Amino acid sequence: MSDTALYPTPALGGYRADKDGIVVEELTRLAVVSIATPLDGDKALDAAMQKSFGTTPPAPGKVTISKDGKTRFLGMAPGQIFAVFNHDRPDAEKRLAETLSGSAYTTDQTDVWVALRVGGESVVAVLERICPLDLHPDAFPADRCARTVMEHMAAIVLRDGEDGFVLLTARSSARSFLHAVEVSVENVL
Amino acid sequence: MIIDHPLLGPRDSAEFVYLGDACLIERPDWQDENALDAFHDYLYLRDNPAGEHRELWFHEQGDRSWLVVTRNTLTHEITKVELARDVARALGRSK
Amino acid sequence: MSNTASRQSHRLSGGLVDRNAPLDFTFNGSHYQGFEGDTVASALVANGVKLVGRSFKYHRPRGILTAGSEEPNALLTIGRGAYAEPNTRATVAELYNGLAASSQNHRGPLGFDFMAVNDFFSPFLSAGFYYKTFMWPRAFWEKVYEPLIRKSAGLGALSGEPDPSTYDKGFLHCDVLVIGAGPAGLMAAKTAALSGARVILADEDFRLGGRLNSETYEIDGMPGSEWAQSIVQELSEMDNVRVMPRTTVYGSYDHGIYGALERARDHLSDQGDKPRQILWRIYSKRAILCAGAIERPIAFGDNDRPGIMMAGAVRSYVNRWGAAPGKRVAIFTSNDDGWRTAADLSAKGIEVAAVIDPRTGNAPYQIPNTQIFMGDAVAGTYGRKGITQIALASGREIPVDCLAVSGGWSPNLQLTCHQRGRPAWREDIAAFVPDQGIPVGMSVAGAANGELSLKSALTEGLNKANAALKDLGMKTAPQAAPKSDDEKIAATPFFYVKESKARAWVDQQNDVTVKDVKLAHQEGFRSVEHLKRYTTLGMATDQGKTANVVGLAIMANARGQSIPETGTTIFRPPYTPVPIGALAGRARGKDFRPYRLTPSHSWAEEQGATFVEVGMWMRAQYFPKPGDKSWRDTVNREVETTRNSVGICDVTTLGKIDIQGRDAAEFLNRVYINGFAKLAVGKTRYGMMLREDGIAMDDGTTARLGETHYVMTTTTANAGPVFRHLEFCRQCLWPDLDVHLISTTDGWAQFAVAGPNSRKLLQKVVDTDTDLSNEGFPFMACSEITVCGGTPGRLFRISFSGELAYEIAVPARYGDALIRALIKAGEEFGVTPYGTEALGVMRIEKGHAAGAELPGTTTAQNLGMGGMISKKKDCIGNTLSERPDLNRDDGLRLVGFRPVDRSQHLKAGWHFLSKGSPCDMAHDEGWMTSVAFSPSLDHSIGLGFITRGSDRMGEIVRAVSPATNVDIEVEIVSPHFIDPEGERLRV
Amino acid sequence: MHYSVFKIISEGLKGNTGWKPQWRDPEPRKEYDVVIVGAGGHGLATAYYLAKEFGIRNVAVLEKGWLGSGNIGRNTTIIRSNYLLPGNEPFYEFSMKLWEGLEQDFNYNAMVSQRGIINLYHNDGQQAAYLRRANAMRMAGADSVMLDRDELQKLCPFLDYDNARFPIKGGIMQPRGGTVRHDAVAWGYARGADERGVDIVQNCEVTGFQIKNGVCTGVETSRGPIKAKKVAVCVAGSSSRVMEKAGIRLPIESHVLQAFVSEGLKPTIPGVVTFGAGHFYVSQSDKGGLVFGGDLDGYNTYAQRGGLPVVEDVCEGGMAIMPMIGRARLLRSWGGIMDMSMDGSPFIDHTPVDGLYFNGGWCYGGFKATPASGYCYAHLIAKDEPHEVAAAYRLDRFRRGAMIDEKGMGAQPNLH
Repeated sequence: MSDTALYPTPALGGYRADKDGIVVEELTRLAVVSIATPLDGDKALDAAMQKSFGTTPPAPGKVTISKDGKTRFLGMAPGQIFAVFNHDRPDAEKRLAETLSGSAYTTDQTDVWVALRVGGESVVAVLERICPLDLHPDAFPADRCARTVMEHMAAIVLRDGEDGFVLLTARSSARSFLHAVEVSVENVL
Repeated sequence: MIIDHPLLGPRDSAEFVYLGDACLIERPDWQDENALDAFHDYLYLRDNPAGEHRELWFHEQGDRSWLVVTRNTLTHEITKVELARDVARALGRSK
Repeated sequence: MSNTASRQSHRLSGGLVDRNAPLDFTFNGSHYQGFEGDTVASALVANGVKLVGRSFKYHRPRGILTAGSEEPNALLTIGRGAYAEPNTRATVAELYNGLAASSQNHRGPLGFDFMAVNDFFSPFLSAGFYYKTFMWPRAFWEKVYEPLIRKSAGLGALSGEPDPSTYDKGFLHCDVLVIGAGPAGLMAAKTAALSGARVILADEDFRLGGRLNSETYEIDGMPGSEWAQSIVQELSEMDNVRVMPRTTVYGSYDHGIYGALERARDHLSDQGDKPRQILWRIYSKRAILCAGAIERPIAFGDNDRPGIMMAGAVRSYVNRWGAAPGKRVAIFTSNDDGWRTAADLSAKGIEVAAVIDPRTGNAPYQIPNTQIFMGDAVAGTYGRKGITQIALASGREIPVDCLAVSGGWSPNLQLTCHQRGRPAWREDIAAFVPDQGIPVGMSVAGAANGELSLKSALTEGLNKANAALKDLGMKTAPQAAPKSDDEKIAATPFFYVKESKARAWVDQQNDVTVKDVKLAHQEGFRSVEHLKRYTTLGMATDQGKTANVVGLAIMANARGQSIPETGTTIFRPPYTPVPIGALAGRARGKDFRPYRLTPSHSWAEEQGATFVEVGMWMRAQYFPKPGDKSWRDTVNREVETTRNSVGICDVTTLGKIDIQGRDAAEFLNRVYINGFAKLAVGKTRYGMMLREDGIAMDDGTTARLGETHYVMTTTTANAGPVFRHLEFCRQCLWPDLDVHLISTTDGWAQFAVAGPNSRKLLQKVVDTDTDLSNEGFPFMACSEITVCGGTPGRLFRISFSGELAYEIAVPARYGDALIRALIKAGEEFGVTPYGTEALGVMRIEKGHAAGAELPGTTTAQNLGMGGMISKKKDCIGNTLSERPDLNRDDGLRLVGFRPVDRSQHLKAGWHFLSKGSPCDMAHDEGWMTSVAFSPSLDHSIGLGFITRGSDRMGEIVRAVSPATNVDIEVEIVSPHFIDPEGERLRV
Repeated sequence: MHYSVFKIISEGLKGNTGWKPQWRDPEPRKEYDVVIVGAGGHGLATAYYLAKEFGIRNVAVLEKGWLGSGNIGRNTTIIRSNYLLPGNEPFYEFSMKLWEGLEQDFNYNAMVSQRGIINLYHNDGQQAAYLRRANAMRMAGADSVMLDRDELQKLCPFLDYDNARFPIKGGIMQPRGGTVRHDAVAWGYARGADERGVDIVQNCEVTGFQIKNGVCTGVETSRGPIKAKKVAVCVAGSSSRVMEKAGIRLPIESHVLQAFVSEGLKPTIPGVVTFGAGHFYVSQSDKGGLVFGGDLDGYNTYAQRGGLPVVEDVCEGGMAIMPMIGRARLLRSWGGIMDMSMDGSPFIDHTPVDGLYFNGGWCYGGFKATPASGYCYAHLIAKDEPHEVAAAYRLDRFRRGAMIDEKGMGAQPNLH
């Protein structure tokens, strides 16, 4: 057996850049776990989430937040939500599965995605170059999420405040996605 | 085009992948006496109307739902969008 | 350089140009000056330049006809070198300092075009002449005639260099999109904006206001252009309004989607490194088209000479740009509006030589010191490179240097036709107006809707905006249209002068004359579409914006029908031409599509690996080492090391689908042809998936990690389609199975560790609580493990290489660390990383099917797996796989091939023939799908499909490649070249 | 009236007053030997060959709109015979040979221009697939050449060899491929058929079929009933709609394919070039426009218009391989309705109704097939047996499992 433990490598090397008030940074500690509701298991999951997190599963496109404010639940699809929280060990799924104690099927998604946070006053102007969704605050307020496509890459958009978005995108194409965001910032500012 | 997703609201059809006639939900029984003919008609002889068409779209860049979209093939007007799973159940499909 | 306006021989006082900002530019190498606010056309007019181009067919001298985007003649190449942009309309090109423009389509200087000889042969070059000749002798078409015709094709030329500019795209959303910022558009935008709606106001011009900038109207007591500026200012300050000048809404698409092109930096002499243009996709709930109208010419003899200009354009040059198109101007108009030109010119002190109006009766305006000819027409003109004189139908000749023409105004309704809307004819204004089939959500206001007076445009802009707001359930703010003139607009249909003897142009750019239209009729090309296609009327870069109605009128006359009976032509997107670069946006060069990189990519780069595109993925192809003489050397070394000791390959790109649920086993049983119901926990099984038509779709292994938990692998290429298919099965076919799918492809860094020493290597990496012995972890076992002291992972004992082999996976963030740890652990065994080439060699040596064997037309039977299809259960594709032609005795079978002469190298793509058969399609027996040089066997080997292959072991057949002159003998052998019994896998 | 350069000169000197209509505008008669439904390219060609090659001249071609208003008037004008499968390649090569003598045959210059067609490949797998195809073409008597990168670069120096996302490694070329002036094909066939006595009746819509006891004896039209011994439907784009009137369901979906043309430019692209890693193909017309296209929009439609995503996708493909076209402008886009069949290949066959014949399912490839389709359809109608090169184009092939699937996409019409 090996004598050295494996170290994690962030997909974008912990990228952070600030250009004229637009901050783009890789969130390296974010864990993502998918929660699938068993057929006819909605009530059981509701109860388990209420008990453990003090909230209920969100409908697709909506976001709920745990009572302690530490975990966001993103409604991804009928019967599927993503739990998103800060956690930097590779056992996020195991922990969550234990918490939900058999009321859902869980799959670790942490390493499937890379999280970029884009924030700043003109963030919507930057994102409208690549994002087909209407990000006007009336149409897409804080704590709303959606899955869409930008520059040929799948992305999950989460608005975490008036001027801030977390973008989840496939880990393998993270560099291309970052490039797309960087070019948008360049082109707009 | 814009597809008004029953759960997510209006989305650009570019987020979706098209399959075709919604009668692809009605897969025949493999043990039927005329199963071969039934499967032939099911797979190859689909509705292709000039007018209202019920068709399957997959929200690939979205929530991964299969939808049944009722759309006019002459005007592209969309009059109904349903979750395919609900349609399938209503047709009696189960396990 | 401050006071050089004196050089601008035709510059007048006034106008909306900034005389404190002179701009230098060149036209055909000569230096000129204009002002900020000029277009290239207005600057040329100000400098007295009349001849700006040559026509397409006859190379006739041509000048500027219009002042807008409908311009057919003044097409210039603007910019230098790779920046040169051909066919740019001088009438909309904004002047900047240092701009270089040149004319097009002439051989020799513009003034002495050798190709103008075509004009003298025009009797033989009538419409469609080329369909009737150039047929004999047959070989001459290809070698002589066509090259000559092609040489004269086109107008401007591409630079031939990659476009150096960048482009961007974007997405906008609004409640109300207002297209056009003339009086109707400004009124509509303001009305919508005051209600709080999200409004976008887009106009192709750099100065908003539309005709208000070109006319001498007053609104609310101020000049029209000032009123426009005040509204624009007001709108610009509102949060809910986006004002977009230099933005052409070029197309109307389904469900309120509009395409728009913003020319963000074309007007700057230094474009910097920002995108020159931005292509917007606008999602609107309602749209109001306020695109104004286009003035129509009249066809008369030699009506195409430089100096003949639309009457409204003359007003634009004089009023907006302070540039005089001539010093002695005649006006030929069939409507009241044309008379305004006379009034405006007079006011600027320009001599109006005559006004000719084919209508009888009294002149609608009094123009002092001008000859008025009512009931007369211009029948001919003189002056080869610029008009010098006109001849009236009555015989009178009048010397002029400019002729202003107005045949009335055609509503600019293109966008209403983009979804196949059909306009209707309105006799009172002698024009088509929007009618049936207007895009859903669109309304039309102002001149675009046939409301040609200022007052009606303002009122309609207001009303249509209110109607749209009401439709959207939004509150409307009470307000009234401002006070304005209500000018005379009476018009009579008048399209061409019958008395003309010389050729009269209908489509100036494509050189279509009245005679051509009549000839088309004579030869039976009488529907509008036939007319267009036979004569090329309306097919030029202006799409017939000024020509179509005139052509239609002449055809209607020839048919003895009315214009609406004769038809209309449909306009298709785009409204004005859009650069291909803008439509492509950023997606070019390396940014054409994203790159997907494996977790070991950085490490592989450090090793000097060569990479290859596999779909979107970049995979290591091979890892050259110093001393390797060629890539084949490298690959041989990688194969041999793996077969003799151990090799490692990143296989992360294989699709991984996490499948969970009480019914997951049953689900797998139905999507794979072979049984999965009885797969034990901790075991992996190979599965083959069919499409419903019985053809192989994909294959891979599926591991059972728990009672209700499976992980399926797919081929790299099919990961997406397979996922979609499984979701279809889950949601549409069996909605009540408890099964859940989620892709984890990117989540796991997965490496194949293959070769006799793979177990020993892994024992150094996998934590000791996993027993890796053959008994503890046998072939096809799988397990969740920990690696390197606690990092969670997965281990599968599966083999693509045919050796004792494993695939080990860790969360992707540990992938870089794991490859380094594996290589380090393997040092003592002489481990090699291997790439896709060695992977391919080893799978061919083992006879495993891959992409080339699964082109979407092969059945399980073809692959020799027909027996795998379980007859005891339903699965996708099983029924239709039983169709007779898919089960023929002489069907294709996948087998191996080796050259009879072992020194020969095989190639995929060769075909097979029986010995003695002729080399034709009837005797074709199959083809080679994959080949490799097998270092283990020291010769070339191949896989391929051949009829009855499995019954023909040992037969010698021909492998032929007539396209590359190959015809050799090969022997049919088992596809399992190495270890056919599979003993190495199980040790 | 025979067309020639001498005729043009003599007419030019007479002020072009002597040109005659290129076809008559006849009233439909009550009965014909053969009624062809649809005066598109294939229908007109069928009538022409029936009259010329099979001696059947008592023929009417009925057209709902104006002749040539189908996809013959809205395509990207490419001709080629670079197919792979035995069911297809001999047919398209037969078509190519007919193109090569067409203009002399019908005395009309359709500007058949064999400047070559090149399909680019970007990886080893594609190269192998193209070599297989090149060999299949040779084995069917067609021409094909494999080009490596250097050879390709000599022919097409303007492609992006250095900075491409998917490197260009070579191509397969068919030198005899090229383009034809599409409208002129319809006009040439119409004129040739008309001269031989065929009635081409425009503005005459077929509204139904007269079918009794499984036998078709004529059609109902907007201009009255017309009897016929044989009725041959040839209405690609509307096949399902028309055949539904005869109670026949088809393995066809209707899809829109967009095509595009740029402003006229001085010659810059030699033949037809097709991208192998994206969806884009282009040629340059004799008038200088770049004529290009790509994928279907992908959904069932009868509306002759497409959406923005495909426009942009096609232009992305163009810029990916030839970045010099960035400043060329897209002038016009249009959409044609394609009969997309379930395996991407067409039908020329009897129907289950006696006396009723069907020709359709041409997907996006009908233009190049026009001469052979007309010839083989005429053969089938005249002799009641398929021409040997079109023998595989049967309606029952899916029942038998005898698909002709060039792309391997299965029963998914929008992917063919």
